[in-house]
Amino acid sequence: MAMAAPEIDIRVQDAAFDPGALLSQFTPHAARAGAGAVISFTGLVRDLPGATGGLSRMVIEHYPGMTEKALHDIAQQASSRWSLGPVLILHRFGALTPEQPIMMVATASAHRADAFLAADFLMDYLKSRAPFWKKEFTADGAAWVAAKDSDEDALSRWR
Amino acid sequence: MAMAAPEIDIRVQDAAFDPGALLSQFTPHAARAGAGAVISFTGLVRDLPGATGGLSRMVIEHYPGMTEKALHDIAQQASSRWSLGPVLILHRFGALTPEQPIMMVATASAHRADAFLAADFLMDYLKSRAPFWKKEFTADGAAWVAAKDSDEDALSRWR
Amino acid sequence: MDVLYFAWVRERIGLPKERVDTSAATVMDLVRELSAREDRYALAFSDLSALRVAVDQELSDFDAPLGGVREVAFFPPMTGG
Amino acid sequence: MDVLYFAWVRERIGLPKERVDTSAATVMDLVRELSAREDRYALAFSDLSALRVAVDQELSDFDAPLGGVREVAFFPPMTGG
Repeated sequence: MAMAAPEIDIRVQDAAFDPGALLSQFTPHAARAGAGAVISFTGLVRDLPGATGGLSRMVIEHYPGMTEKALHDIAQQASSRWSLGPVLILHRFGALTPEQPIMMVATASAHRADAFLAADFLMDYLKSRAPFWKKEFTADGAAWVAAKDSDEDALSRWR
Repeated sequence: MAMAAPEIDIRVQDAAFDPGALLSQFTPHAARAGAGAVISFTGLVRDLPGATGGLSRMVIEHYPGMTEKALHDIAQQASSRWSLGPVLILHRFGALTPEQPIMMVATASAHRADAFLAADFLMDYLKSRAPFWKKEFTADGAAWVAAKDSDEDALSRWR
Repeated sequence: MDVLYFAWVRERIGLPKERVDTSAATVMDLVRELSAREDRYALAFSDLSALRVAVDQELSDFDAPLGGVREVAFFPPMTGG
Repeated sequence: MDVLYFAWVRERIGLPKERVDTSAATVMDLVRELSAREDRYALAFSDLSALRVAVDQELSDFDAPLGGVREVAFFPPMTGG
């Protein structure tokens, strides 16, 4: 099917958000573009049960200017690889507490495979190519989250 | 991580629904169970641009009693294959119009791969194993949607 | 036992459900018995590869035994999702 | 040019951004120049395999040329998502 030109919605914000409220806006929009399938992925702050008193907060640093460009570029790449409707990427920065949503991607396509693959691709690229850094605070101190080799390796799936 | 025992929420209804409202309820629930990743898949009624006047409506028939059992069984299978938090499956029956949500699945897990695979698995099994039948109405007449061989073939991925 | 029909099987046979008194040993025997009744049954069951069967609300096969079974349903391949 | 530091690179060097007047031809030349200044720079740049660099807000390499460049940023591998 011919879907409408993909519309890319990139949001980088410190405010908390409700993934459901975004999905409520995204879905009719995707439907009007001819989508038969909508995927959302939401990342949540997980507690650290091993740390004394657990995770007190997470602080996310980012690179204003580059962040928006990198996310837009990743979304554009997804739209050129698959036949997509609208694409949404939202990522928070600043202070977060356990169980809060960190980020969300939403994709839409005529048939489900495209939206699934695109959401998976967006997550893989976002993890290793968008300039965000997480720092975890516990009663024991603070530590920057280390990148995993597996995150970089995941990109080879898409080459 | 040890996630709480998965909780399976199966809904078969003729009422319209807002996928975002369900995601708003599901996400905090998944977060409390220790999830770091939440996936939602929503299926939408697509118009039939080839038909005179397009699709006027879709009617979904189902097999009350068996439907709920089949969906519960599919969700249980997913929960036993992957480490999941709560699982939601909602499927409508009755009359629907283009662009309306038909069904939704939501999955949650500590890390994203489990929730992604489980959502994909649920969709494949739901398509070929849950007793729903779609009939499309246009100005040209009405026709039952034919199952695709590819839907049955898709199940072989999971064996 | 109760015999249920869905989608175009229901439309061809002309009813959603009926009570059938039968001593059929298997689903296949029941199909032969129903097909012998009237053309609309024979037509609905003419291509079994286009049909699926559930026995007591579980997907099953045409050679499944019917001893103790309360409900059999015939329908085309499913198209949900 | 503006040189920016993020995450633990920012913490080690002790500032998020500075203006650097340099004739460095490549990112690597700039790294050597900064490392020669003070220990905190040398420490931050001691293991380049643990660092990433962006040139004018695009991910780049340590051998990238700096002609006409307005902004260079150093940071650890990213951990978003």
